[in-house]
Amino acid sequence: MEKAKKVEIVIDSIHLSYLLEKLQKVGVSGYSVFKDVIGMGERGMMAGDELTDVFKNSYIFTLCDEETANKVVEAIRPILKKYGGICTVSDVLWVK
Amino acid sequence: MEKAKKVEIVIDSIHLSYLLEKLQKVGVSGYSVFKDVIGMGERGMMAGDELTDVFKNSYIFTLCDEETANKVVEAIRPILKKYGGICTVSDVLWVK
Amino acid sequence: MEKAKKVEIVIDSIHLSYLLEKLQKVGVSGYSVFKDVIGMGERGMMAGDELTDVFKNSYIFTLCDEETANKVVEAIRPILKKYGGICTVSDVLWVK
Amino acid sequence: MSLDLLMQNILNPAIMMFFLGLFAAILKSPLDIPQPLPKLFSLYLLIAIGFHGGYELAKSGITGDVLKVLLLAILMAILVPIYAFFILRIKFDVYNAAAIAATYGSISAVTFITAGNFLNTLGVNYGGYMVAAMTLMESPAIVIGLILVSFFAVKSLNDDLNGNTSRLNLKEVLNESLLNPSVYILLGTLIIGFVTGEKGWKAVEPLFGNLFKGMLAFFLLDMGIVAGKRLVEVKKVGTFLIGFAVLLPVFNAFVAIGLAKIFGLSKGDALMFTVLCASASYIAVPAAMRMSIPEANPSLYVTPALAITFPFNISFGIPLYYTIINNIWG
Amino acid sequence: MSLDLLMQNILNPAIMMFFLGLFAAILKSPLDIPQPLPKLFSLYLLIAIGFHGGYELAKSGITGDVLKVLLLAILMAILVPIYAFFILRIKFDVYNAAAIAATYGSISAVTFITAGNFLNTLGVNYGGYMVAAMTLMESPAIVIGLILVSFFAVKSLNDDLNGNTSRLNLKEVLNESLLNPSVYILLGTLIIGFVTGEKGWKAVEPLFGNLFKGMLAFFLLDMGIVAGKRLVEVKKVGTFLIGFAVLLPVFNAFVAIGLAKIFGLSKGDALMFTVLCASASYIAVPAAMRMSIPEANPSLYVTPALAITFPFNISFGIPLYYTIINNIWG
Amino acid sequence: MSLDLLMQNILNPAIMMFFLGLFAAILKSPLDIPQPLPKLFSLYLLIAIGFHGGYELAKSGITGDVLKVLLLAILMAILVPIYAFFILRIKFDVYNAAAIAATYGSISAVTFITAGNFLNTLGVNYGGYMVAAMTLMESPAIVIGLILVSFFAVKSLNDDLNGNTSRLNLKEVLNESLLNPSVYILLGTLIIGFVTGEKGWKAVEPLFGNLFKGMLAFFLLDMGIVAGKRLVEVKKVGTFLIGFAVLLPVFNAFVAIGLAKIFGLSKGDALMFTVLCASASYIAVPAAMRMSIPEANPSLYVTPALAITFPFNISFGIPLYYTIINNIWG
Ligand SMILES: Nc1ncnc2c1ncn2[C@@H]1O[C@H](COP(=O)(O)O)[C@@H](O)[C@H]1O
Ligand SMILES: Nc1ncnc2c1ncn2[C@@H]1O[C@H](COP(=O)(O)O)[C@@H](O)[C@H]1O
Ligand SMILES: Nc1ncnc2c1ncn2[C@@H]1O[C@H](COP(=O)(O)O)[C@@H](O)[C@H]1O
Ligand code: NA
Ligand code: NA
Ligand code: NA
Repeated sequence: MEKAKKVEIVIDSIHLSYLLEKLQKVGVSGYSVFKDVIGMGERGMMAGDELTDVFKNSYIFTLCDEETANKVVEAIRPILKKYGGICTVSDVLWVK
Repeated sequence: MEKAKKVEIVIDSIHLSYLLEKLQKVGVSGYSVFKDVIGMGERGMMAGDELTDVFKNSYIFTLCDEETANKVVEAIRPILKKYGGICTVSDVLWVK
Repeated sequence: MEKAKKVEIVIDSIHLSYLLEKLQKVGVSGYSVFKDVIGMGERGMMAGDELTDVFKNSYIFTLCDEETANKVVEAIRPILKKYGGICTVSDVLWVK
Repeated sequence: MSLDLLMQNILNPAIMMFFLGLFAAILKSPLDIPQPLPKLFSLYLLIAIGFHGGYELAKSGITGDVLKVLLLAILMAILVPIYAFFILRIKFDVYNAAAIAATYGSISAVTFITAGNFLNTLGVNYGGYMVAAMTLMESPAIVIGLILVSFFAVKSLNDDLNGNTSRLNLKEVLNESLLNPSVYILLGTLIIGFVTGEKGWKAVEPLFGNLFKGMLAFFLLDMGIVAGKRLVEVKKVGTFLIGFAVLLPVFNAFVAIGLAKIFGLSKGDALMFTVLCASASYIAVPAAMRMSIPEANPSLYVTPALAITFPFNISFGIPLYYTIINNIWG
Repeated sequence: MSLDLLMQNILNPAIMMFFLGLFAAILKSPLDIPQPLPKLFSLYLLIAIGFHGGYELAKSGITGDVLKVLLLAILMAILVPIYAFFILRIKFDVYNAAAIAATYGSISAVTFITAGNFLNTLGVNYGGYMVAAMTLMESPAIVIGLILVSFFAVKSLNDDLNGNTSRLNLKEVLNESLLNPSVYILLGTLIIGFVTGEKGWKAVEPLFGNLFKGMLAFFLLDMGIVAGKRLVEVKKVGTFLIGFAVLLPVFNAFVAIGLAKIFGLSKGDALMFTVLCASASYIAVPAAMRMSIPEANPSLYVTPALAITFPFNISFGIPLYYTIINNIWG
Repeated sequence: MSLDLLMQNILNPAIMMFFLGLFAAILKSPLDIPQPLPKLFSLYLLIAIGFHGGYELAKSGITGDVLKVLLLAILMAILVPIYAFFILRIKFDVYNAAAIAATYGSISAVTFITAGNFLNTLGVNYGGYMVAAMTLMESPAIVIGLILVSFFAVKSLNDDLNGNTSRLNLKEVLNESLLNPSVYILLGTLIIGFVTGEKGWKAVEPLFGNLFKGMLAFFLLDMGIVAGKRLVEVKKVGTFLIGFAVLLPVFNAFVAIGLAKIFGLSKGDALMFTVLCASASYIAVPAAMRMSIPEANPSLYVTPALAITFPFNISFGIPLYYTIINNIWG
């Protein structure tokens, strides 16, 4: 088991593909995506409006080393600022 | 990045709205909800029965400071006791 | 609140039931499953092909004590080697 | 019961699709019909039956006979859960007994629909108001179940998390009775069908009329899968409950047939009324019980209703009840 | 507007299903129609309307009259968002004004379909090319919205994350205009219906023709639920926007009726054209706005379009516009 | 092949819908048809084809001719994956060769259905037992694939996680062959259609008969999107496999036509049999391979079957095979 960082992100589904592009540019080795996450935050309810596809979030996490994690965070910060959403970093042991 | 607590909960979907009300009363700044989680625990399989909507879980997480986290835990404990489900608290760095 | 380990796994949906059997054999007290997770890793995109059910992941987590966590990891390692997927272990406080 | 009638019932595409699904689950075929497709089918069936019932009601009008049937329906919806509760108390605690009683006091729309299909094949009619009767029979059992718990459960455990000392606040009861999705859809489309009449029905008939039997067959495939999954675990509920799941419906049916005869219902109406009394809820009531009586074990009220009573009714029950009715009515 | 016409419109299964859904949401019934069922219905309706329009177009041919209607459509699709923007600037900042203006400059396919259903009941025809007009009217407003922001928003804020200084790169605009799912499906099935003609239509008619009214009713039940959920929050958008959501459509309708008269459209075409101008988009445009004008608050552009303008149009608007047209055309 | 026949095939709503979907994916339109809608369509088509086949079989009876066709079907289902394997070994390792061979040894129900649609337009009949033949041809290739791996793969790698030294335990094989959802549904509804006969079919015809062509068109839109997404990545599989994905089907078709002629099949049956041999599985077999031969790369067996062979067959293959058959049969 190796020490690694887990970066977790919740963002509007509509910006998902843009975010994933960024992740790949930064050089993560992989990511996992959970679509259809609903939630509440600064910008109000994201209740998964059944019609417009507009009020829905996606949850993404990526495992990486600390250096990449920092790059991910730097790449994501302006996106969160512009579009909203959240991001956390935590410690995990990665089974290899 | 700020130190924060991540409180995670798995509960019967049928009690979700009740739980979210509680979270808001306690004063969390937001939460994220994953519907349609299946699982196994003390009360047996929750296999997401395709018909009755009864055997299905939801997963919720909320980011908050330690104080709020404790309040959340206190608010949730009786619900878990009565209805089943699980709750954990862990440390994360919140990208702000 | 008790110290506990959270073991998280992402694996091809097609191997889910096999994995859950293993978890139960090892003696976990429960688990939670999120179906329909998409992602990218060593073996390329798992974009949730709408037709073949082949390119889709599931995400599973289980809470347990350290000893069981180690057993889980040992049980899972060969599966990951053979079929791909990822696994992490982290620390949480389990609200009891 | 004539073997003919039984065969005719079973050699029906819809019933056979049910067994196809049932065997798939028992044989552990990976076949499944994921959500929300079952929801699509059940919504479709509810809308279709409600709309058509409303249209029929518009044609027949609301007569004294209709009101009689509706009162009978309410009577049985109150009576059944009460006597079921006391039978169940032999083996179960108050919570489980109340939850199972509520399940059997309510009705199964798909059983009703299957019976309608059966009559249809025989060329026997039933009144559109039977849909109204069904709607009225869905919810009372939930309320009765909660009343039974309030009466018989030890007080201290009874305290709600909200601090309510009673489970019976009016808002909840109204919610469960009128706003529960299947009651709401049935009632709503019944009214729409009634108000828009011939013209309305003609507009939606290609979808909600012509496709009905096919959709029922499609949905029963799914019901079969779900029932089969539960059937595999049926032993866990114990012999008492397995027996109960067959005998109570038959007993309810006898009571219903008796009442139907006394109050002069037509053959078709009698069968539909009987089937309503004999069937048990596996959607609306379980959801309500899970919420309001969390102390009860959901396997005990879902499994028998879904894996025993439902298959029993649609395969043997309906032709059996009809044979009896046919013999008595002559 | 004759009360008769209003009643005839409202006592229509589809409209009544909408209100059934609306009340369910207002009364907080747990009734819902989960994704992707609404997507199934809306895809169905788009394919059906596109295919049928193409088939009708194949029968009528592409004449000068057709081109006239299409040009009128484009004209209004450009004009409406521009004047809407300046009205909205009274109360809102550039971003919100542009996003709301784009919403109202585009169209609602379901309103169009409901109007077609209304004409159908009256026995009045409209041309298959009206579907082409609808398709042409979906996207221009998105582009206009982006242009308005580029013109009027303070430069510094305007910088895109990609480093683009303008929001108007050609690729994006083309993407939004032609590849947005509803435009793409409408255009595609219009062509398929046109090319495969009588034979093609006959093959798919049992699904895409006969079931149409029933499916519309089913879908409107869902639209009602979603609209009802938003209606509950409608106060948050403020009186100005609530008024705007009724008055702008009526104003657009007047302009459209005037143009329709001047350019000699038939009664049926005039109503459909009017309804296109009077309706607002709640699917395609909000998605585009959320992406390209993230500074705007989505509640401000989705809620009025969905919870006010849409219900207003399908219940009062359509018979109102038709009454006026009927009086003028004679 | 007459251009007429080709055009008639392509100017069919279903085929055009496929290309509409294909272009949407290639042009990167956000259009998609999310799960479980594709599952609804494919279940519908399987039930419809199975039920109708059973009904036709009940009319024709099970004759010696029928048994002949079924034996031929099994023969080809065993033969094709074997010779395909040895061809594929030129370029691929044992695992990938076996997995791709299994894919091409099995069949594509939608290709079969599209061919039926094609014959239908021409007014040519085929026997209901062809559905039985299709059912029999789905699974053998899976078993053959596993046998090939057991024979040719290096032993050490061959050890299963379960400690099984062979991949061929009887339970797994039975599971994959009979309980795999599409085989199970086809076989089950074939039997139901056979047993319930005329009466059964009449009950479900409005859904499973009349809507068939429309549903096929709807589903092919989705197939087009999925195929288009894979087509974008087709280069990655290499020229050899791209060639293989066109040439093997054509070769299989020649063999099939030869056998059909020798054994005296009718024109319609011959085309259906040919199409079964020429088509490749992209649902059942990939799922089985992913599970039992994890060493193989799924892109290599899914992409060619879905993005090349399927579009080739439904656009060019079917009219080509028919032209040949028509010339030979005269
Ligand atoms: N404190 C929080 N805890 C968990 N999830 C959150 C929190 N704040 C925001 N979110 C999630 O992030 C989404 C966007 O947040 P926001 O941009 O703040 O509206 C919300 O819809 C939630 O799903
Ligand atoms: N040890 C565990 N690890 C992960 N999830 C669990 C665990 N125990 C329970 N759960 C989840 O919580 C739900 C309710 O648990 P319970 O109330 O114990 O039946 C289960 O269906 C699981 O989804
Ligand atoms: N670095 C990573 N971070 C998050 N998820 C990952 C990562 N690597 C792989 N995964 C997930 O695990 C699945 C299988 O990974 P692999 O076997 O490496 O292709 C992927 O489809 C992802 O969902
Ligand atoms: Na009952
Ligand atoms: Na407009
Ligand atoms: Na083949």
